[in-house]
Amino acid sequence: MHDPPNYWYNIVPDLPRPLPPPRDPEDDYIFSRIEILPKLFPSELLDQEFTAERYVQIPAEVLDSYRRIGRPTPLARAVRLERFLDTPAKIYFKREDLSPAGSHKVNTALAQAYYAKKENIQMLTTETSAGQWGSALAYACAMFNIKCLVFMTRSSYLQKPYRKTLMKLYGAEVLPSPSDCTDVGRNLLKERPEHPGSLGIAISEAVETCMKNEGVKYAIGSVMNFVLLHQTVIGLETMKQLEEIGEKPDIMVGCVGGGSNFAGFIFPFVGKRLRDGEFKDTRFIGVESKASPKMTEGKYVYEHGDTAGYLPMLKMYTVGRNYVPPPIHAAGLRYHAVAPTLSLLIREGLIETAAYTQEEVLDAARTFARVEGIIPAPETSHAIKQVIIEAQQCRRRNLQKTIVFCFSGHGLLDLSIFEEHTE
Amino acid sequence: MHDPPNYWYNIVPDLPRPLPPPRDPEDDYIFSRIEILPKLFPSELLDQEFTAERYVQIPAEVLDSYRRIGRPTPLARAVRLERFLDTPAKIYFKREDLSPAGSHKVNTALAQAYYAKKENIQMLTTETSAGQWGSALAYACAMFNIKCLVFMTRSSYLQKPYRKTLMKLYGAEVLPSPSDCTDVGRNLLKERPEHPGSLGIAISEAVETCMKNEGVKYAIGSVMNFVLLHQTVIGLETMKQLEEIGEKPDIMVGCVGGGSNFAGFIFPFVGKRLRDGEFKDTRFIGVESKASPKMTEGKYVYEHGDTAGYLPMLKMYTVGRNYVPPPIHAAGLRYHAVAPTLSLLIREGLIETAAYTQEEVLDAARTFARVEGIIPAPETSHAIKQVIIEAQQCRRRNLQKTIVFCFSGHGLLDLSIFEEHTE
Amino acid sequence: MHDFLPGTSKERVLMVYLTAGDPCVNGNIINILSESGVDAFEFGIPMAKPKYDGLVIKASYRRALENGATLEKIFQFMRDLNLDHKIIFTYFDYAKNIGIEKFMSYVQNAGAEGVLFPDLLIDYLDELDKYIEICKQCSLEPIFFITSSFPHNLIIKLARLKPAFIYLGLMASTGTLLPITISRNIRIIRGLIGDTPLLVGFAISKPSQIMDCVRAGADGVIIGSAIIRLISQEERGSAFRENLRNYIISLKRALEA
Amino acid sequence: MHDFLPGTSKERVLMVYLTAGDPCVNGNIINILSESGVDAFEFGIPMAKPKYDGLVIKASYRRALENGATLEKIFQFMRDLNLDHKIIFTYFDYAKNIGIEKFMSYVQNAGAEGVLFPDLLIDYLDELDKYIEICKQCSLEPIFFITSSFPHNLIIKLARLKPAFIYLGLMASTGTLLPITISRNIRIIRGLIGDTPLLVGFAISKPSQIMDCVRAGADGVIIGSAIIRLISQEERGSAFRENLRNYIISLKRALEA
Ligand SMILES: Cc1ncc(COP(=O)(O)O)c(C=O)c1O
Ligand SMILES: Cc1ncc(COP(=O)(O)O)c(C=O)c1O
Repeated sequence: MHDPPNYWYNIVPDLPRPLPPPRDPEDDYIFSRIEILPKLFPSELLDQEFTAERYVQIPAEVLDSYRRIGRPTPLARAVRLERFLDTPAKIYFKREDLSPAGSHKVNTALAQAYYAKKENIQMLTTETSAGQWGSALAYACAMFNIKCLVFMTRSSYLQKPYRKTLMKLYGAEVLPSPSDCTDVGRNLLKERPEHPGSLGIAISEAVETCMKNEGVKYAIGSVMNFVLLHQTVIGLETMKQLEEIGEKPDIMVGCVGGGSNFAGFIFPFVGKRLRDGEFKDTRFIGVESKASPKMTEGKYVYEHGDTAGYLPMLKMYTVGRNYVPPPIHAAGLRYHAVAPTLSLLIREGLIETAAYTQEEVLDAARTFARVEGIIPAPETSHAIKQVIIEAQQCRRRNLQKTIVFCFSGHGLLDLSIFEEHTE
Repeated sequence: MHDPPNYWYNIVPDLPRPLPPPRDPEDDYIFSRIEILPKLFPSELLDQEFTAERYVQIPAEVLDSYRRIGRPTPLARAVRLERFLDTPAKIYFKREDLSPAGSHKVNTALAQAYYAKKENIQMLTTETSAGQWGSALAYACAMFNIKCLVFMTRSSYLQKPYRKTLMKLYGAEVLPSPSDCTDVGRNLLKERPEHPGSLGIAISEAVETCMKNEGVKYAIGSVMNFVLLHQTVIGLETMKQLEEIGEKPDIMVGCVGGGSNFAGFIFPFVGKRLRDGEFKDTRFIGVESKASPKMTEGKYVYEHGDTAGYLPMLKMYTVGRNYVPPPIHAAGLRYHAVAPTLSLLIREGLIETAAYTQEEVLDAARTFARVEGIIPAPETSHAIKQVIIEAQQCRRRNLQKTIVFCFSGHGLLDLSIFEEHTE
Repeated sequence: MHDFLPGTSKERVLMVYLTAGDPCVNGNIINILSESGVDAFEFGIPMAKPKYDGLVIKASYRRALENGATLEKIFQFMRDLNLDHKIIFTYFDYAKNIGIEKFMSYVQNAGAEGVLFPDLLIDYLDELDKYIEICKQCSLEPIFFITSSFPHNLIIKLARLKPAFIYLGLMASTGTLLPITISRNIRIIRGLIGDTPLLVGFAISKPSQIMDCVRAGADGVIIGSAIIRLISQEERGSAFRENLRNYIISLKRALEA
Repeated sequence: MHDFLPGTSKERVLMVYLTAGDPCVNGNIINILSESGVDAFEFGIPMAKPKYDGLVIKASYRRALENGATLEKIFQFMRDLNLDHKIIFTYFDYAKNIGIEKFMSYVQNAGAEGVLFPDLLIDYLDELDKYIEICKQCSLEPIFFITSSFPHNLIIKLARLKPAFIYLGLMASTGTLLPITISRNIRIIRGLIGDTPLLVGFAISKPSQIMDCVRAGADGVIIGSAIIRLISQEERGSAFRENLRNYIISLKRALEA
């Protein structure tokens, strides 16, 4: 495979039942989150959010930028892990860690920056905690020459200086949140000058900045249909790469924060299954953190897409946006809900779910690093944990399954988490 | 290009004059560094050090491990940098940063670990300061299932915890040097329990460990012929990749510590020039740090290959092994001398040299990061500085040159250097 | 409804949505609309917690409720209207509370031709057969509400059920214009449903939008919030009536262009 | 030297290196060696700072110097030896200090057939022509020292100059065995030089090594440190002489196998 696909795949037209639309809170007669969407997002993204098209063309400029980050990314085989686990299973992994910003997040960041640029938007703003999303967006904005403003929770800003430095290197402005650049921020700082911040506050600051400034839009790292759409480049490539080596996946695994990497990875396969029964024996397994167990313990209800409540409500598996997960290394999995399409498929029984604790996951990460030599992001390590379990199962039952997982990002800027535990 | 080459290229038979052999100090009648080489290095490496062969076959297992780290690595074009500099020049860069350990060093580390394993050696040991070499070796040892012991200067051990963590994740034992595991270390610690260490001390500890323990050998990250030999995989791939896109390099640039990445990058081209006049107008430019200006200000004399003086003397451009360069971020360029073959070619006028200060280089790094979105290692940034200068020259003279440089490693674990300066 | 939407013919429909019980809505207004070219009316039943409605219609609901609207009064009002074509719009949730059969018989009694449940297929897909069954029992025409996010297979299946028409909600909620390429979505849906009548609505207010919709394959449009915004103005003199008339004429003209 | 190394013939040469002036080296020893089968001798000139010599030969130099060796005494000693074939080994550096022409005439006077400068081509490549010129003037045979790290082009060129032989230093310094695949290196060099006589040396001590060298294409070997190690033993009785004799015979046998 030499070139990335030239379209993204939209699963919505292939879902087994209609996707519940976004909603405003029924009892809010004053403020409509749906109405402000055009203030927040570039038009073409909103168009993609609601398109009836099954295949959405990838603009040439985005395709170029995909090539620049190394797309198609390699589909590698973890032969050494197979041997280590002494399993008859074959294990493949799709390497989303090789992009400059280090994770799959850049697949949507580039698209969002491109459309923003095309619509003459001067600046994109967003929130970040651990920094994967912030760095991806900062990178993408640098590539499309638009400004980037990242509100980073003050606690991360102080504890994760490298991510901040990376974003700044990419030319982004990075503000510790709460900041004194928004009303929300100023008010909180008045009460408590060293306020540690929260993702909700950071989102509020980003949204306020959009609302008050013409030419500033908000960028989002997961959950929205268009984000998942962009991420399908992962699965489309994987499908082609598996075909090329004559493999059929028996088990596909990914970690789930908002669900974008997992969905992007499996949707092209799920879509084929829904359309023409191919991959009907393939198991799709989404893995979350026990710290935010929305899929395994959450409810399937309408909830705001963001913790701050500025976005419309979507029907999702959620632990509730006010749930405060314990601090875990895999900050990207602390998200309170799962993207609507993925939620619907879970509800319909097409997707399996699993949840693990931080300790279980770190062990898996350590094994993978040692055996395969690649350091997984803490989020990615959740997928690895599941893969190891499945491979061990295959050993016990002597099954020669083909397991494929999404290696969503590297952990080179999260090495400290191993440090605390390595000694 | 789908597969890495299956041989390495040895430039020695093509040099314009005989390579001065390694030597012992003339006045040392007691201890021969040449005699202890077999105690230090696996046999096949020493054989490669002195082979008359032009092409050395890459063993299948090493080739496999090369594939696993993503070889052939991409040859990318820095279109955005070209545009930013408004230059008619075309700029290509060979991406050695994409390997798990983050630099070209892994090309030789894998070969050294493979031969060690083949000869039933139980453990490889080495020294590291900034940690690029240590991580590459730790990775390689993990891949070939042999033990790895890294003596890391105590100052780096304390200041660069991430590199240490990475090595440990790969299963290496990492000791702050001076350590209490060697006589050298114990004696120094007795005098000064918090001794910050030095590369020389770390080497001494590693060598002592080899000398005292059957089954332990020493691994080296640059300078030796066999190291440069392994690195030619870079240049061989580059040559093929340039051919595939119909490009001829006018200028080839690399940074120079001991010279291994630069040599590995250019030798296949220089060799063709020496053999049949191809690439006779190509300029080859090695870039060093002004902090250790061996090529631009050093002498071409016999000097020990290591700062500790345990290795034989080689004829090299050197600032003297006792020269203490000021601390710079590009620790990999603090090395006191340039590999013998490269030195000879510099002496013969086939290779140009340049030296820059840390400040100049950091600016170039910042530009590259911002414009291309990839964070260069501080070492690599030296090459970038030169590339920018050449491209600017092309703009002034309106020359459509093809500039190709070796992107030897990423700076994701060195981000702190930008931090100090970004604010 | 088949009489004016025979599928094959190119006659096009201008439907207006109004909230029954909203004090802004009265016979006078309905007459103006009818006379100016409105082909059919869709009456919404006011409720406290509407799922997919925008702020304009929400306000209209609130006015209706504050005005003391009850289901009985609403159906009475509709029965009294002398209109060729009218349908009811409400949530299946709501009808279920009353009892679907009971609710549908009210609809029938009010002389409406059908009832559109926007949430039927989204939240109660399993009750589709029941809905069709009851429609048949009550001599009501099935009508289906879909969005651009509906599965294509389901849309094809709905068309096979020969509804009076399919109502495509163009936006995420009523009256809320989003930058969605409606012509593309209509074209795709049209490709799935053959010549099943297709009416489209949500946030249509301008003649140019109507032209886009028709060009893309819609057989008609439904205007809601735009009309409600107009008729809920304080000033309701002759200038107002003239404006309203001209507005409808301009829409109608766009529809038939 | 051409008489016993005519290139085409398969006669093979066993040459021994000895340091002139080393008290361990005397007529007695040389007789034993000659009688046991040594075909030719290479005499090193002791110096304080030898560039490419290993510890055994360094020690031998030191013994010679401590024993009061001077250039004059050394050349006298060599002149006195009744040997068919002998050459001188020393550094070009050293000869330059004396004056190349002068040094070469000493060599000629000592009855040696040639002089091997191991550093000539490495450190004084530009003086190659001069060396050949002076050899001619002094009726000495040119001999070239090369290593496996020599440029192939240069090696080809050297062969074209028809030297008495080419001396390939197999290791990085004399007497220091490294794990180098000598057969491969010899084979490559042989491929470059056609039938130019090729002698190989440095750290050869065992018959099996000699067999490898010969099989790979060497016309002869030079044994240095191994002999010096033997003759520098304290014990020099009849057992010693017998050992030495047997050792040489075993080498010779390997050479001719
Ligand atoms: C490396 C990595 N993997 C996975 C995730 C989870 O997000 P999503 O489920 O949207 O892919 C994140 C989010 O930050 C991430 O950084
Ligand atoms: C990224 C990188 N580039 C370059 C160098 C310089 O070494 P060499 O000149 O041997 O390639 C180093 C050494 O540590 C390095 O880590």
